[in-house]
Amino acid sequence: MSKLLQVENLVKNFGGLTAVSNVSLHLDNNELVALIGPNGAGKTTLFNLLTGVIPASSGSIVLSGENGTYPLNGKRAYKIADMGLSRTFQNIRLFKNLSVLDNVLIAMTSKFKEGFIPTIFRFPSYYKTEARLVAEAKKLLAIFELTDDVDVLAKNLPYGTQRRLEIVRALATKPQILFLDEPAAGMNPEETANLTQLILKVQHSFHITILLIEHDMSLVMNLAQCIYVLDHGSLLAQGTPDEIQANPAVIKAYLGEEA
Amino acid sequence: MKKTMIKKVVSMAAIVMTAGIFAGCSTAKTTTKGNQTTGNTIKIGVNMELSGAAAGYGNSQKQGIQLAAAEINKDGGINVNGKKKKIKLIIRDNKTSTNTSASVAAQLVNNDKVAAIVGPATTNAGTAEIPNITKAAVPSVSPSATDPAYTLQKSGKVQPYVFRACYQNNFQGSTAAKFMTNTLKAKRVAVYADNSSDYGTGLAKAFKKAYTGKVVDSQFFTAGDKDFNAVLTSFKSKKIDAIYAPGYYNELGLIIKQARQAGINVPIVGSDGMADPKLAQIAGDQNASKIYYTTPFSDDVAKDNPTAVKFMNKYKARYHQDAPTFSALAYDSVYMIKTAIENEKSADSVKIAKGLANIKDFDGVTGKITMNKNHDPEKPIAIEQLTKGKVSNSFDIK
Amino acid sequence: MKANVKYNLVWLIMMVAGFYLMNTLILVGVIDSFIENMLVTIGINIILATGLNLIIGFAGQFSLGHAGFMAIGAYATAIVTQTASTPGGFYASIFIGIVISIIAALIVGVPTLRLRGDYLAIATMGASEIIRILINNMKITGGAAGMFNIPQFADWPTVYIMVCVTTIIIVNFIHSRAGRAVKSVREDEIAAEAMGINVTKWKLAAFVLGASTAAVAGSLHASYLQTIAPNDFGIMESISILIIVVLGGVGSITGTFVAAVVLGVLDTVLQNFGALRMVIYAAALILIMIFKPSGLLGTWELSIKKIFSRSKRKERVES
Amino acid sequence: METFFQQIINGLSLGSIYALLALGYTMVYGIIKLINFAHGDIYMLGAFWGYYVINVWHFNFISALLSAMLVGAASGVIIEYFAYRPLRRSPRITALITAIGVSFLLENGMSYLFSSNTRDFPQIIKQVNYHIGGVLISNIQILILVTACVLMVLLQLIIKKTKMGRAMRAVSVDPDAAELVGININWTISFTFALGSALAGAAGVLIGLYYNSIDPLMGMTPGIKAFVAAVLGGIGSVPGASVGGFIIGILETFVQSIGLSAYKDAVVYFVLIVILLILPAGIFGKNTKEKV
Repeated sequence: MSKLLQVENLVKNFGGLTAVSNVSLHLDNNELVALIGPNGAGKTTLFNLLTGVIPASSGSIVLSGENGTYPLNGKRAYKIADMGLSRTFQNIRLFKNLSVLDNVLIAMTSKFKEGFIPTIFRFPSYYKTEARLVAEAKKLLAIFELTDDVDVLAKNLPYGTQRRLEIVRALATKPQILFLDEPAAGMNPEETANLTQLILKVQHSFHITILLIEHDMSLVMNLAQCIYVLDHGSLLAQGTPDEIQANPAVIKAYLGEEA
Repeated sequence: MKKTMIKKVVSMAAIVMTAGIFAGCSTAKTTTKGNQTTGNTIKIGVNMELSGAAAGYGNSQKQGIQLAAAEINKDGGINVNGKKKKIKLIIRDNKTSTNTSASVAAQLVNNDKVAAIVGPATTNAGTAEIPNITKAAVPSVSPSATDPAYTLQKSGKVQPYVFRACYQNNFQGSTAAKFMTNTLKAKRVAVYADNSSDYGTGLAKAFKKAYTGKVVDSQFFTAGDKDFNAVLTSFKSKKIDAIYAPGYYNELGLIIKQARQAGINVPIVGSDGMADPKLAQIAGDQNASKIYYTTPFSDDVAKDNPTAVKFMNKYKARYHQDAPTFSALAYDSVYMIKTAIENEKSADSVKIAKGLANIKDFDGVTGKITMNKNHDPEKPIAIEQLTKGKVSNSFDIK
Repeated sequence: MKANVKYNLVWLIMMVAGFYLMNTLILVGVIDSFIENMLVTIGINIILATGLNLIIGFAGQFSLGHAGFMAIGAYATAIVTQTASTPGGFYASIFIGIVISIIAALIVGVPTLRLRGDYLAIATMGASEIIRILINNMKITGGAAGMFNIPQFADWPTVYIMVCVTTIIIVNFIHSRAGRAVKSVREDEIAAEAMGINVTKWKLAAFVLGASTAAVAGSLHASYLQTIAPNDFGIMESISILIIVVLGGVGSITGTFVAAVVLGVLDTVLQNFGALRMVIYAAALILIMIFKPSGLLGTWELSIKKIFSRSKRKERVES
Repeated sequence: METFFQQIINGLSLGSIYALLALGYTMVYGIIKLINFAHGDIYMLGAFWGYYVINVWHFNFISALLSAMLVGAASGVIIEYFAYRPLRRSPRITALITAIGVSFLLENGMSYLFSSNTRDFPQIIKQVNYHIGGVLISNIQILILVTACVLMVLLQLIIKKTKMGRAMRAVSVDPDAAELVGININWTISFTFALGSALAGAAGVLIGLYYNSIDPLMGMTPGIKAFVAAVLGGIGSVPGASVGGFIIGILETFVQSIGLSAYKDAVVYFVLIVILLILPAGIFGKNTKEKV
């Protein structure tokens, strides 16, 4: 069986600057992988390339599905999202002036289609679809203990809750692969611990693959089955947490500074 | 499933109800017999462009109207079947907008109960007013709506309550064409018309239809333009004998100035929109030579027309400037209404309309006017020539 | 679902009641043709402004070209009813106006909607001016003279019903999956795209829907007023629609209604002030904006559902 | 060939007028991101001021020009203080509507107070035409062209080299941060308005002199054109405004010279849209990509 997501020789140049150079990686079904590296290593850029926010300069990204493989290069972000790659953002990008429920419902837009005429003239089928949609969204929100906040505007939520909502929103697109960009940023140790549990729960109950960027090493080492280390745009190392912790190059480039 | 049924029944019911409303909807069309005049004043409404694009022209007309009304009132008013009644002007601004013109007309005829309306200045605002005044059977005299079809219904029949005091475009345009062929002997002309209103384009069309020489080039400008050098430069290289430039004095003044400065010294012929002392002021007196325009209001007419002389003197005394054509036309509009009232011996709106349609040999500032069956005034036309900014000659065109 | 029927029924009753109220007032003579004229103008402005509010307030795309689409509808009706002078012809002309304006909106929208903010505003303004200038120079449209003697098929009931219909369409669009997608585009294009929203498509959807309602308004304008000219559809017309939207509150359809009524009444009352009318209007505009920067109603919406649920909650609290 | 060069001159002189107005737009937009709709009307005020001081107080050209700049600056500052400052924290579209309101107020207020008639501007400088190789150019055209270029360079110097210029740039990038480092935002914005509006005042006198006709609505059409020019050049950029002005001037002249005068504005808008599609932030504008 081929890998779920296969990335080969991915390159991104911004003018003269090479932000990502020749990165190859792969994700397996139901795997939890971490991407680490110092600030400016190109981690978020890599995320942006994988989710189609910015186009790659060269290289290939291939998704394997039940009926064969689909190249993702050059596809618009919404198409990639439709194919099952969803994400959160480093600097939270919720729909701030919309309610928590709407935030989740929006992510379900492409999954629940309803014609223009039935929508405009409020055919019974419209109410049915809408009711199903809301039920599903509320179910998801319940899992993340956001039921009480359904009608709250996203911008009025506390910071940690906003991060949680972003994960819910990403899950609402029914992804195969979930990209989490620093989910624990700005959280205290207790919140981080809760988040760790939550991520594990998500992975298991939704059977999805997760790739996460994180600076909190306790979280990374606890969760990840495999770690990629990025430095100056290129891959420095890959392996299990134990291997990475023992890798001299990584220690030098990254962990070494802390030691 | 059952709920769907309910829903369906409800929406069906709604449709039936709505249909019922329309069936039963009889918005009683009140058929008025026009506005009667009671009391000691005759209300005359003014639906005029006092702000917006045509405000300059509208305000000139307002001055003419106010002068006429003041004059009539000073003489005791209009003689309605032996009883003198004063004029009460109700002046409203239509913002040079069709929409507002319709609203102003509705207010004037329904709320102010005017017996007649003077205005609007532009054809577009004028046509917008027609449905409302026709419904109320109140006549309106526009001093300067020039579109040939303005006074006509779609079928070609005349609009019963729509009149004007000015020439329609075809008459003026063809006169200019005759003049350029016969008097100026111009064989090659360029046309430069204002295409932001019907006035310039309508005249250009009429001119081109009637002109027998060669129209070398035909270009357009927009009201508010200030720079005409590009088109004038291209005219310059085309060996033209004259330019026909129908438009208003604001732009024409600048066109004359820029043409003369660019070394184009051919005659420039225009229309009554140019007949304003401001034309020469804007162009500069030294530039305003070999300028011709069709006008009802020429010095020649004025000489043997005491009405015009009186008007010009009074206008100057009141507003400290020479009277422009627009003011003269508006002034005549008021007097046409007065004449109609006096002839019909009634200041009721329907009677006024009848009187206006029957105006014959009315002594106006802009000539002896007889209303034809299309409610277009038939009056002599003349062409004035400017030399160094002053009227130096005038030609009668038959 | 029963609840939904109830809400819809309340709205329906309100609309029908409004109709009867107007009809009665006209029969009694309280509303004369002057006030009717004002009400029709307000109605047409409501159609225009709700459409623009959809584009600006909900999709977050700053369009300044609404008058161009209005012109398309107006001229479609004027030209078609000239030959087909029947009510059927009038409704066909509305349809034709909608189709042409949709095509025009696609031609304008596909390339320009990728522009942002003021750049989009100026591009749409330019597009609308191009439409106007083309109309001004075409033979079939009567050129600068415009068209008059247009047969009148749009009386006030037509306008009233069209206001209801277009408002229902736009409000239902906003309160649906489509509306959420459109709002997400306004909030954050990148996040929306990452959540599977085809940003281009939804921007365009809002733009096209707004343009087609503008065409309907144009048709009504032409048929009610019986005269149109290219100058009716210039930049200033687009701006006056924008003023209604902003004054009512960007993102509030209720606000648009209120602002259209307030401005319509203000404008009509100011008719009595002669040359001062525009001065007072301008001063009023500045003052309202300074003291109510987010518009008269902000983003508040009248919602039967909320009123019902609030009164229910109250009952529960009381019992 | 002569015709061609004459058309170039025509285009440049028309362009210099647009550029002169566009400079003011771009300055104000650059600092508070507001389309100052009333800019064209300040230009009108400048022209009327020139008209009155020359006719009534017999000012000479230079003093009329300088006083018109002062009047322009003062009215710009006053408008900013009363109409825009209270809205600085409000949505930008609100301020835009206020700007439109101010524009209406100035146009109609002037019409109301001084009538909407067109007036002839006193010809204080006698127009002299120079024939250079068959091409005609007048001293006033040269004056406007030179003024536009000098002002552009001067503005660029003020923005790049002076302390005030630095403050202006800082406020335009991030007003809050600018305030933290001790820049007086209100003062800086007032200064920008004064500068931009002084330019409009000067343009009023120069253009009044050149065309010899002024009226209360004179600011409307060139105002919109100048704004288009500023957008075309990349709004917020000083050289962009000038280049945009010249492009539109030359384009309009070109379109008219090939006989498409009826479509001149349509072509201008069409080119504007095309350029924006290629360069979404205008010719000199920086297309700032959002950081994800």
